[in-house]
Amino acid sequence: MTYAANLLRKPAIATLVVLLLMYGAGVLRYDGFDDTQVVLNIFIDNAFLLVVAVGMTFVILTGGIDLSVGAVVALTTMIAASLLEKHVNPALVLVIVLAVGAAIGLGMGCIIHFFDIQPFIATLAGMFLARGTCYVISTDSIPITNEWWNNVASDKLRFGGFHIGWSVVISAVVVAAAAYVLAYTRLGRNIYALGGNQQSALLMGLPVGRTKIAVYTISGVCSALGGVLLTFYTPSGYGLNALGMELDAIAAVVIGGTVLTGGSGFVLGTVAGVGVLGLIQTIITFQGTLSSWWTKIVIGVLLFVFIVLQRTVTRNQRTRRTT
Amino acid sequence: MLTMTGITKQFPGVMALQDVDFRLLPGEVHALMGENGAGKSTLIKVLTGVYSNDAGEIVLDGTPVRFSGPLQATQAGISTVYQEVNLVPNLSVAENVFIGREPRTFGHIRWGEMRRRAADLLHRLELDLDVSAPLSQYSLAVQQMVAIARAIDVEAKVLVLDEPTSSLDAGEVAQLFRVMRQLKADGIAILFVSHFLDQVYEICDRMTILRNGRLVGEHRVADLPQLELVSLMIGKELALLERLEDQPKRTLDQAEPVVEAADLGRSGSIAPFSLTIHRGEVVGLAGLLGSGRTEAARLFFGADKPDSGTLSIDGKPVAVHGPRTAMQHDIAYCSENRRTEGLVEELTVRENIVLALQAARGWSRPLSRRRQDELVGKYVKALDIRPADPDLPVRNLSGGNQQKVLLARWLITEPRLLILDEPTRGIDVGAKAEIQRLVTELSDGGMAVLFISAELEEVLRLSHKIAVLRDRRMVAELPNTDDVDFDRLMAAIAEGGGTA
Amino acid sequence: GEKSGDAGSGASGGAKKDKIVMGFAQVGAESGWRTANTKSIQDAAAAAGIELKFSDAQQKQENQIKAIRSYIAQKVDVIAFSPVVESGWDTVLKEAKDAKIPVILTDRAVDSKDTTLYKTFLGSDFVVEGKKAGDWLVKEYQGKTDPVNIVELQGTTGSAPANDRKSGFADAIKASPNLKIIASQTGDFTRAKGKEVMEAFLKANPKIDVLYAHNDDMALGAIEAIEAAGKKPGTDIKIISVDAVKDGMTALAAGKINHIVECSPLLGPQLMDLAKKVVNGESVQPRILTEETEFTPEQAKAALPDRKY
Amino acid sequence: MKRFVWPVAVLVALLVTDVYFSHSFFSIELRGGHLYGSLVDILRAAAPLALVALGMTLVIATGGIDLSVGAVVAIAGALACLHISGLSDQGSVAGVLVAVGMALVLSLVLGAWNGFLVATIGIQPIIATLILMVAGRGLAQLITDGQIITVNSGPYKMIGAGYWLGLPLCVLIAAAVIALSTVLVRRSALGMLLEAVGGNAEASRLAGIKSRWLILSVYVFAALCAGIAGLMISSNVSSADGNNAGLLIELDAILAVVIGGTSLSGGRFSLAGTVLGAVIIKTLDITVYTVGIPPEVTLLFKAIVVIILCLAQSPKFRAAFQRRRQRPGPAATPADQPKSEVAA
Ligand SMILES: Nc1ncnc2c1ncn2[C@@H]1O[C@H](COP(=O)(O)OP(=O)(O)OP(=O)(O)O)[C@@H](O)[C@H]1O
Ligand SMILES: Nc1ncnc2c1ncn2[C@@H]1O[C@H](COP(=O)(O)OP(=O)(O)OP(=O)(O)O)[C@@H](O)[C@H]1O
Ligand SMILES: [Mg+2]
Ligand SMILES: [Mg+2]
Repeated sequence: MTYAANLLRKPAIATLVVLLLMYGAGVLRYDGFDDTQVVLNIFIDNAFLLVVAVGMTFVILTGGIDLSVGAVVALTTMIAASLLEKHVNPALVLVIVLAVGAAIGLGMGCIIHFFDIQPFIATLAGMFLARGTCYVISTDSIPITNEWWNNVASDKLRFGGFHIGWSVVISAVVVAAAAYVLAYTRLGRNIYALGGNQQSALLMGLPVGRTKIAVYTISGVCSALGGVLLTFYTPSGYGLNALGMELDAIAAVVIGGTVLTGGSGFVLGTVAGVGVLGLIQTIITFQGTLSSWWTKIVIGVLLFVFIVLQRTVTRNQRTRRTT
Repeated sequence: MLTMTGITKQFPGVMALQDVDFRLLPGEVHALMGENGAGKSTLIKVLTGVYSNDAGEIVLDGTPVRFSGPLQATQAGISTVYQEVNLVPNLSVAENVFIGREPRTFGHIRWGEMRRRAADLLHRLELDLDVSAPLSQYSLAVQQMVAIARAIDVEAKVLVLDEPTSSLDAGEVAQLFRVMRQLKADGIAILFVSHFLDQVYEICDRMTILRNGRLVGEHRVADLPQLELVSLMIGKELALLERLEDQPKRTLDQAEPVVEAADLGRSGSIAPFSLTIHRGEVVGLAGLLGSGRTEAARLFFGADKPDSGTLSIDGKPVAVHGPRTAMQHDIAYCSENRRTEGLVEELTVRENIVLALQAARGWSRPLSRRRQDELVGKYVKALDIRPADPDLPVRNLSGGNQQKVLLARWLITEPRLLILDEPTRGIDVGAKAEIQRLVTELSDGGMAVLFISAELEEVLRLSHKIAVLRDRRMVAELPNTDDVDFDRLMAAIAEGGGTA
Repeated sequence: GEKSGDAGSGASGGAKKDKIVMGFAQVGAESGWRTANTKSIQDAAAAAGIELKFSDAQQKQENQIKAIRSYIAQKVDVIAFSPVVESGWDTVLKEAKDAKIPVILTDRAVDSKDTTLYKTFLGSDFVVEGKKAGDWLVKEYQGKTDPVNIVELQGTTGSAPANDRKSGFADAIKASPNLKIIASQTGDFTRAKGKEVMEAFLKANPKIDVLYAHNDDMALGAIEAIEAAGKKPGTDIKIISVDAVKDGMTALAAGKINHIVECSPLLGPQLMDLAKKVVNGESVQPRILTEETEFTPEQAKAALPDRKY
Repeated sequence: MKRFVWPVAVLVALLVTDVYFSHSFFSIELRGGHLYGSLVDILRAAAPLALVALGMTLVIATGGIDLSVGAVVAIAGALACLHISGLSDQGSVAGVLVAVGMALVLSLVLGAWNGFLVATIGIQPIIATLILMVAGRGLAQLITDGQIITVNSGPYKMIGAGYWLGLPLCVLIAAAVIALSTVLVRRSALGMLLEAVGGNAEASRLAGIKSRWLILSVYVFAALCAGIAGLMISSNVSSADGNNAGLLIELDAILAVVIGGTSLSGGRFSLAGTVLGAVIIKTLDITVYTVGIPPEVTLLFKAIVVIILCLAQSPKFRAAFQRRRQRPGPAATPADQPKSEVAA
């Protein structure tokens, strides 16, 4: 299949290869690193980031950027917690927060498209707005005590001595859906076209405006869903939650081989990118004795090693003339 | 079928269209003629809603329409190939053909069918491509064909082609015309823009002529002799063109070599070849689409790194590490793809023209404003770049004028070897004659020129020597003597063997 | 039932290993206070012969939870941590409880309803700190009825110390109608922000009598702003702050700050004592306050020489 | 200057708000031998941001971005303060000059590192600089040992908090750097070459521009600017805070660049616009304090101002707005000039 052959040449795969190398290094270096649960934990611990990063992938593929995701995650936890505190039906809460996420994304998408505002600035305003709304709701953290919610959160799906939570399942579904949408639907192809060259996409008669608005809406929904998963992980709402998560998400997407100017990249790469960030964190935890600033330095160094390895792998596989 | 009346469109500082009327009848091929910057592309963009008109009315099939963009225009049955190749390079060829109307079941794209249909469609245009490879891997000409394929596949009432043939060779053009005739027979109206008069006379039924944004006239092609058309287009008689037509073959006295390629090659792009270019010599490269002419030219300039052979300049082998080394040896390369490899669209005409010279001088030795004005002014005038305002962003210029800007960039560096890859692409008759005259003049003055053009006549007219490429391999080198003519050259290209 | 179970596991752990292993999940290194806190814990662990596994969460609750999970997996004897946030700990604390690993909270509380999830909470009470600051002010202006204009420099918006020090202070001065907070703004616990905000306060409010800063750093920044405005900190504008870091104490001794409520980061020794007790199954108080006090300029002069951080 | 009409209008609106809430907002007096007043505060606060944004502008012009400036700010301040705090005589001018020199040299090295990753290895700028953004903070804390290093040095304090001839020195330094770089960039061919690289990298390469060196040097320059800003910020409070100094300044700097009319996709840039953007951002901060907006709603307020600002700058928005006001007839639709946001 030529499609698969093409796929193998992508940086996303390179990231995956490097990820495996790094994992191997971890197994050699640390006791207990080879436990399958360690790998599962990476996905358990980063399910929310993965979902947010998948949304970000859509945006970045069009050549845009969404800085509001972290704030939307926080707002979601805040709204969910405060509504659950008032004994609103959890299902309804779920619908409400997803709708709020969608609305914020939609709003930003409209501003970006209709008024030709740079995505950076529009989504920065969105970030301020969402974060600000959190504080208006409350500056304190609100615990989530709803039984159904917490049951879903702590339910463990066990198989063969290992376990995962519902968040992992949800994030896996999101990844699969996103990969499908990007590869097999018109929206997905329009997104790539838009990232390839917006003006051409316009002249080819593609629905540029609709696509743009759609990606920000998708990102908003993903952020809200990520927020829900975060409340599964830390059952509370807090305005300072997910500070700087936008950067983690962008980093995951870009490490996964998606080009920031748009038009090229895969959801699979994003999964690998989140894996890289998660693995770095896991290595740090296993190392276990790093002081605070050495933690940061080591994260930086590991990031550097990853990127350079990935670069080397892709360079060897690069095709001839790309103009 | 389609009427446009009183169309007026003003850009800041330019009246691009003024009270233009236009009629398109069903089943006709209608040419839109005019010099560079006359307003042809603008009229098309007004029609398809890319630009909104300041005044005037568009009626399609009896109902007034006003499109908000190409999407609506396409839906209303107007399929368009815009002047610059407007495709997305990161997607595959198949997607570029079908995006927006992919074969689907319940929203699920059927990739297999899409690839198959794309391959079939391209086959109709005699193009055999790997349709799942990204478009960016193909040369501009191929991309142009893909754009055409995309447009003709639509169930359209009106097909608009803005300079589709500018980078195609004779065979491809013939192929395109066959398809156009077939569409015409199906009752589709075609709006065709080209600067090649022969093509217009071959395929078109009627024509509308624009000059400086105004309507000059509407004629049946059969009623209007070529020369009369040209004088209508430029507003005066054109003597120069005729003079060039019957220029005798050019000969060159033995001169010292400037650049010598010995077994120069790059795997995957062009097989090793040898070619010597002498002082004052014009070497033409001939070949079909994708035969490797551009590839060869890029190796001379160092745009791509050769992986075999040597390049000698003035008899001394040099390692060309990139464009800069080539430029240090006074080699200039005017790329065929002005949009992605040539111009910086955001910058002004002035900045685009001085860019290469400035880069060669280094950032710390800026050209004085006076010197800039002098150089830019000279070439704006010499090449008749319009509008003649050097401080306009280059993206606001018409396609042909952009091409002239790119040419000017390299002319002011006064190179010893000038590589011109399709320099006359999208340029009107007058300007084309001007450029051909310029090349002759420069080579008489001692400049060596490597000349690539899809127009064989042009290559024949200008070159002292012609190298023929085929399947990315240099197959022949012919001195352009009196016995070399169009047919002989075609034969060389087709059969791959030099008879010389 | 709980107690005996825990005691059993603790005893068996103690029997097998000669050294207690403690996992400590720190918030981060966001301030000098926090660094001193970390250092105190590391030093005290070494002194008490406890093996310390330390992790820095970079201010992220997720990371702290990850660290705690990893400590559970590594089967440490006791887990201690300073929660980034109050809420959202129930799940992971239950996991620790199921693994029979005792948990000690330091510095900040968690808001779990189920108090059996942790053994004890060692730390300051931010509300009390705010109250102490307010009480001092009320005493200072006792008997005076002239309006007193107070400006407040808050900590990071939404953080627990900021919320609590604000409310404690407001409670304390509620009864005195002449004490009035005329402006309150966040200075993010930093000197630079404290200075910037104070500069603006000074221009917008012609008469400022008192500055209440949620930490010393902001007060130190504000002092620079006050001096640049040609006023004398401590005299023209009275300054109260919280923390008692060394630089703050120096300013207090120099009379530039009038009063500091201590919030000590030196929890290490107390924590190690508690850890030993908890591991050995001894019962401990559910809430243990850090040993801390308040300082006047004179006391500051006296205490300054052996101030470590 | 027509393109600055809207940012200036927003700036004026903010200042008018300030005057409404604090009548003496515009008053500038001579106090203790130097200028004193809110407007002076704005300029002083804007000086380091303007510097950082200045460097950022050039980076963005080449189509890049630099997230590490905040970390560089912290590192520069930390190293300088560490050196000064170790001096036997903290007031010695020579010692302070050495400290400043060390800090700036280190900044240059860090900038070169970024530039190397982007230009030579070819890593996407956002990730390349993310590495230093994360590790650099750790480095700064390593230098300060996680503590706040307080210095008591008259000469050092001059940089960020001092006055010269009654004028704030940091503003003078920033103005000098800005003026110098404007001259350097606009009087030489540098500006045009940078715009060419950012506008169309491949075309620039084929035109013979040494884009690798240009890109490397803009990152070096950005780090140098951040270094100077770091010295100002730490000198202003006579202390170095490895964790908090310059925190999130990269966001403000990028915002200033965008407000100033430079597109994030590279190409055309405006240094004057960037400076204006930095002043607007700081005015916004000071307005928040002056008006007494509660911290909980500060972000909402900022969001509204940013939205107004970018809508006002959008030609499409203005067109739609004017059309509604004037006549409902057919006016220029915003479909004109399809502009590509994406650098090809
Ligand atoms: N977006 C724009 N902004 C400003 N002026 C423009 C713009 N597009 C075109 N123009 C101007 O409008 C005039 C007509 O240009 P147009 O592209 O229609 O010419 P054309 O007839 O297609 O020429 P060519 O044969 O060179 O393609 C030119 O003077 C051009 O500079
Ligand atoms: N008909 C074709 N089938 C498959 N690949 C093609 C075809 N035509 C061109 N290509 C591809 O395009 C690439 C570019 O070719 P190149 O630019 O050297 O062509 P050229 O001779 O300059 O022709 P032109 O400029 O007319 O397109 C070739 O390497 C080849 O891979
Ligand atoms: Mg045209
Ligand atoms: Mg070619």
